[in-house]
Amino acid sequence: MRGEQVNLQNIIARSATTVPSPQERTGGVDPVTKLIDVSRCIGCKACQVACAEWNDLRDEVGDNVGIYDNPLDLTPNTWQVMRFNEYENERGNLEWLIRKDNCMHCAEPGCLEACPAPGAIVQYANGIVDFNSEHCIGCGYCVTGCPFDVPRISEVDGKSYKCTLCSDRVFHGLEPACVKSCPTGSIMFGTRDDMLDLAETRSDFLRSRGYDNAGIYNPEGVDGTHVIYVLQHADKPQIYNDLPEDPRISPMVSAWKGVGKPLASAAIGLAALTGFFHYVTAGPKEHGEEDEQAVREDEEREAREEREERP
Amino acid sequence: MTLRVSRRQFFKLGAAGMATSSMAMMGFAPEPAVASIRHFKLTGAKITRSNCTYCSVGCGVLIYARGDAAINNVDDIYHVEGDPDHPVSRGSLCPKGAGLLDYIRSDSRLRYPQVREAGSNQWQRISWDEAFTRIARHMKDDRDANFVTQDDEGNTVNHWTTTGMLAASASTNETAYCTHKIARGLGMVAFDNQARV
Amino acid sequence: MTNHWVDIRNADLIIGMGGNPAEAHPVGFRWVMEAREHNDARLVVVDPRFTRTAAVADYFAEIRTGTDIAFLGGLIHYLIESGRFQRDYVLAYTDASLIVREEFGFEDGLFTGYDADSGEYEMESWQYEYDDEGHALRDETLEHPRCVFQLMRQHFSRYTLDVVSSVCGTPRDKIQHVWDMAAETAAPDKTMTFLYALGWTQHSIGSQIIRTAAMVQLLLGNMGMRGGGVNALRGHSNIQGLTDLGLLSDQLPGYLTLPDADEQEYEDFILERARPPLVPGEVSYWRYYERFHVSLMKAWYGDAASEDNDWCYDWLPKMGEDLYDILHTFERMHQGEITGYLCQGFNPLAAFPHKAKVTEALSRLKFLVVIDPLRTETAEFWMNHGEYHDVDPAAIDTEVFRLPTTAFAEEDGTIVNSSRWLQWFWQAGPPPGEAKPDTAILAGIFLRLQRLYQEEGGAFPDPILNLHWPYRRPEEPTPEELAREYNGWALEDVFDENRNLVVRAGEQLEDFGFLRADGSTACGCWIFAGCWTEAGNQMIRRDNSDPYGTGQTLGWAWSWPGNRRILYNRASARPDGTPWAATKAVVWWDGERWVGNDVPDFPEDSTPGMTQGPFLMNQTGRGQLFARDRMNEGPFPEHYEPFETPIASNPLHPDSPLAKNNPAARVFPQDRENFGTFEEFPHAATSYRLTEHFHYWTMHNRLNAITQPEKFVEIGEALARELGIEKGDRVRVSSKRGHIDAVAVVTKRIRSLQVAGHTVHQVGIPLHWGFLGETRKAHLTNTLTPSVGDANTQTPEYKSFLVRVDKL
Amino acid sequence: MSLAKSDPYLRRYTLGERINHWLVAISFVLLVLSGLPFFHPFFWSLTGLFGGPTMTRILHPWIGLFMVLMFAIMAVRFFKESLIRRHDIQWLKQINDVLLNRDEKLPPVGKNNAGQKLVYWLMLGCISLLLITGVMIWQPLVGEAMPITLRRLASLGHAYIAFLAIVTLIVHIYSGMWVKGSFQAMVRGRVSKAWARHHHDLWYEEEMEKERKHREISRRHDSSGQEAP
Repeated sequence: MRGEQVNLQNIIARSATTVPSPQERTGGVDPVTKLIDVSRCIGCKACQVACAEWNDLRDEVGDNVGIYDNPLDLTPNTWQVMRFNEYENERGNLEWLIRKDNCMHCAEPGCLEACPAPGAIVQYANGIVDFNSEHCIGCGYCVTGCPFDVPRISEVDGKSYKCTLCSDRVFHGLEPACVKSCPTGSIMFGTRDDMLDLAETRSDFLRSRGYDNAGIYNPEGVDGTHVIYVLQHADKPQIYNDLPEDPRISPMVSAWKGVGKPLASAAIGLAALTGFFHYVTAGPKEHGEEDEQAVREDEEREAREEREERP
Repeated sequence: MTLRVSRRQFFKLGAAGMATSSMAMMGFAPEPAVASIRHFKLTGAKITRSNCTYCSVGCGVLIYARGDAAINNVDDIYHVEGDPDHPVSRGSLCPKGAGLLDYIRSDSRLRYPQVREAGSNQWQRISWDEAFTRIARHMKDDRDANFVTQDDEGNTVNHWTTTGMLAASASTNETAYCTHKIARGLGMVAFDNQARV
Repeated sequence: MTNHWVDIRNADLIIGMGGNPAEAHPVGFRWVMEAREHNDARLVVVDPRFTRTAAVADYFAEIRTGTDIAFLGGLIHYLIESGRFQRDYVLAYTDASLIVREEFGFEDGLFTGYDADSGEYEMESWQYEYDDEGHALRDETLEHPRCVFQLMRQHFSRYTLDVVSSVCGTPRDKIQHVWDMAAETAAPDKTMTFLYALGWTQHSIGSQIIRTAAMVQLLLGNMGMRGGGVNALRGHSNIQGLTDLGLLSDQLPGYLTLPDADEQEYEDFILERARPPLVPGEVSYWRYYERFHVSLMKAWYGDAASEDNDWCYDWLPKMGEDLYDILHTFERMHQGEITGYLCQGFNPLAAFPHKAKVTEALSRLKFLVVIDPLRTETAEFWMNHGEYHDVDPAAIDTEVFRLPTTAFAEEDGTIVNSSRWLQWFWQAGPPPGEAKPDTAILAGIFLRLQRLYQEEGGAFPDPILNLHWPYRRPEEPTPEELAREYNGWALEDVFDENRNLVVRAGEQLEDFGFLRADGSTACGCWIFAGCWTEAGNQMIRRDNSDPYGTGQTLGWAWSWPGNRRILYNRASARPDGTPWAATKAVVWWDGERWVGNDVPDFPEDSTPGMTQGPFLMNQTGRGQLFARDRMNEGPFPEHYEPFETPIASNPLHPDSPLAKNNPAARVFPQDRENFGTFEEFPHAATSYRLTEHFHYWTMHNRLNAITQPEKFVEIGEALARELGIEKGDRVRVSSKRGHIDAVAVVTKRIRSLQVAGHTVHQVGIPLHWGFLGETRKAHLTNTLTPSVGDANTQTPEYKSFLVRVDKL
Repeated sequence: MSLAKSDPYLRRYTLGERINHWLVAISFVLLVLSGLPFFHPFFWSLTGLFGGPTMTRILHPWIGLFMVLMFAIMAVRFFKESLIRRHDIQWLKQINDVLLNRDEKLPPVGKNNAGQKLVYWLMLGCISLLLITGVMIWQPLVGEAMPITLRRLASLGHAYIAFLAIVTLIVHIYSGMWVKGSFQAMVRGRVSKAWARHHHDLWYEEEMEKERKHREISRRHDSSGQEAP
């Protein structure tokens, strides 16, 4: 079972919460995965259109800059783009590598890690990482947290947007819009196990067709992703328009979001406390009677000198 | 996942307590982190089976409309997606098919008959009746003037060559058949469709 | 398609040539992917560009646009010389063994009977040699020097690897590789399919390219087989239906034809078409032509059509010309000989070649009626759109009517897809504003005309006054009424030859077998008979089960003819009725009758013993390797250069100027003046579709506009270097007929070719974008294309012409 | 015969200096309150003080800019007296005596002691860094334009520098409460001479010297106008 009535029971992770989410009752929800077989993609952009249609997104009509890519990049209104690359392989043969670029729905989501707003980013038991615009404050931390440069902040409402893996469809047992539309079966959807098996089969097929380095892209650095690729050249993901070779949450983000902060927070409290106990033990710092005396003497001396100077 | 689990355990120790107490201290309740699932937009839609009329694959599509075709309601088409039952398309669509909604609702759709008078620089709205009447008059005048019953060799030809027609290859068979019947009935021969190009 | 979309998955080899299925038919292309994954099939692409199809292909070979006959002719040569063809199949199911008249010959690139003045052939000699009964002589050994096989062998002997390579510009090794892959499917258990589209049709030699492919398939025994066939991927959703319903200048529904002016006698007219078998015992199904014709006339003119008036024979317009095709019509329009024009869902200003000529032509009309759901460039041809369409409205006196019609979502009806499936769809919502269905618009115009003729009389009013119009609401015939009418029904009780009552008067017909020539049946389109029977509408059927796992789904919609899914499927079995291969079996003889996973595409009572050929529409019952008089430029295909060619002469006939271009092509003088030369316009251009757009419709859709917003042209890196063009630069592409400006997409996917010793650069020009809609405004691509057509169909040569690219 | 009784107080801060300081102080506190929620969820509810999370995100940078401006002015005012001197080092070495109030053992101190000077320099450093890192992650004005690695670095830096600044602040406030009279000093601007002599004797001496000179001048003035009897 992939879809399950959404309730707080199957949100397994929330942004900016210090306590674990309820998950004893997430049983019965299998993790889902979207498989993108790049070797089958013809770059028709059906997925792009289906995504915009389903999610009621209408981006600006742009320009052509001398390539097939359009829109050129992800935007708050474009949650996925096709990236085209003309690649000449070792044998000197031309390959037109076309990669569907969208949120990878990491098992270890950097966006969720970085997000300071409680519940603005959630991860469901089925693995979908979803943005809750209602709670989003538009700080842009998710952008710094994402190893794939996916979230985009809207200039209109200042909130962050990205692919939801059609959580609304998936929770009703349907596949995401992009998956359904795909004419060539390049995009497939199912439970994580089924998709990993299928990815294996597809990779074997590619190897049988002379792509010796064909394989699956399911990066460990983010504990695997719920969107995986089958690549003809799994040994060099970067040729697919800079698919990161070993994506992981930037150490800077982990250091910033990691154990340091609770410690620092404690330290702040501690500092105040120290002050208090220092006061209790050492007591206040005051000037004493001797200072008053000294001052009086000074002034009398002054006065005396004054008188002596008089004839 | 291990990474986060361990971190969460760390938090459990001091953090939770501190957090709640600090909140209590401030006198604010924490925001509930509820799910962000969008309302399922197909709920309660009227679904109609149809075919995409772009290319010749003839993919099955499901057209979703708001409204139940009740007499006082004007149904509003708001979503189109592939028909999984269709043996060829099995639910998938190409970028054109996936964008059918914007064709149905395009700002360029024509809404009423118009005429552009000779030499004019603008469209002018007219009624269907005026359109039909004027067009019929034009056609009859030309047909009466130029219809050929016999060619130069004296052959009976009964054809009309001075008014022509292009038929639409996205129209239905029924439209096409009706069109053909009328065109030949009028004796038209300069008659073609996209199959020619 | 002789086969159908899902059947592609049964192929072992798919050749994408003269088409770009991934781009133009992505969803149908799914079955190519399935064939690769589940049938271990290979996909080969032969195209001027490395296309989206090539992106997922197993093998790609570049080719110069318009040279496919050379490539495939070479393949025929290779198959014959290497003996890698399916001999049994060729012997039994083609005319290879038939003997051709002695007078027939081929010299200097011309077949016998050419008249240089008229530019036409006298086809007397293009015939078999017949005995006294009019049956063709045969030589089953295929050794007779004048048997079709030997003549074909001789004809293509010139198409050697070197010649082909120098004509096509394709490297020798790549050609050989593709030929070898194709040759492997000569095995009875292997099939190859050709997926082609307008990349083959839109040439001055288009029909012959397709014929060459058909010949290859006959030699390899791939016709009538699962995963075989010659599959035309039709361009529009119902272009198949409109062709079936004969909406072409010389046609009537069901591939019946209009009489020519000199066919004054009805009997001659029928005799010419109801052709007898040329081989003893063959079916030659056209022999029943009169049944189809009479039934059509009864459907159109009802009681007015009777035996006494030859079924209203004279009410049919007769052809004064070979064709009143669109090039011919716009030539006359340009000469001011046309008064009025109706464009129903058709945008000629954008879609026809030589836009400047089209604009002038439309300006000379008295009235233009545009029936369309959308704004079109044609409807606004009189409006000034700045640099993209610079005209002076005041100087244009054409009265233009623009009538809003419904789109598919707002009407019921059927369309015929490329698989010949008639699929019924339903109205989902109301049309915008006052838009009406086309049927209501046409009825509205027709009924007023009818009234005018009743009131005023006028030229030959009979067919108008008597047009059979039995519709419940005359002003808007319903799809149901029209569908029942083209299916056909019995006007009187129909009996079989043994006087058994087979259909009662008033009943819908089960299939075209019940049609009669005595006026007892009416049928608007004989090949559609069976789509709406007494059992009801067969086109709404939605049983998608596939019991045989062959992808036939006989219960889904309804396929013409007679719900057959694979045409000529008799050829899937040996003459003795056993399948060539179990894995490719479609129908077979089980001892008493024909069984299988498809409806047998030939008479049920045709036992194997009768050895009737599978190609039952042909007089020979066989596949025609020799076209006889059916093709205007010759019974065998020959390579001729495009009318705008980047090289000086036809490499096959350097010394024969008449054979440089298609000798039988019709070229109007003014159009000839508008041809450019390669000295002035050195780059070979080809125009095509992109998957993100559909012609000039989707530029009105925001969703599609976003995905491909602006006009571009594709230029190879070599040419770009030569001209100092970087990707993203704006360039001007000019032909003899005008220019367009666009963004340059500089790509590795177009390589310069070595053709007959010259370097030829090809330029790719997508046809989308105009000066209306949501996308960036642009010049229309057909500003550039030449006004010349195929010698048989007059389909314009959009795919091969000359341009010059300049950096802006 | 009359004796000129002198003023028991010394002026420590001018009105301008005091307003300046308190503006910095207040905005600093606001920054801490609006910043902490983004530092760690413990403090999330503080966003309630600023009209909700998004508003807090919007306000924080603007308050920051204001604070930086105020601080800049103050930094210029206090620059000279915050330069570290030799005796400051000695003072720091004896920090234990400071903390345990063994003031008699401490070396003489000028207008500011080493602790105060340290606060000055720490804050100067932190605030400039906070400004730079803060601007780099400022949504929506700047953030998007920054290279992602810089933004990551900046977010990290901003958080921990803020932490340092906050601790410094706590120390600063505590010492204000701990050293009796110094709070008054920043509120009213004056301190008793005794306070001054105890905590900042060098400065006290300077001030007394000034007074003496003062009286000299005024006395000369009187005598010049006198006749012998």
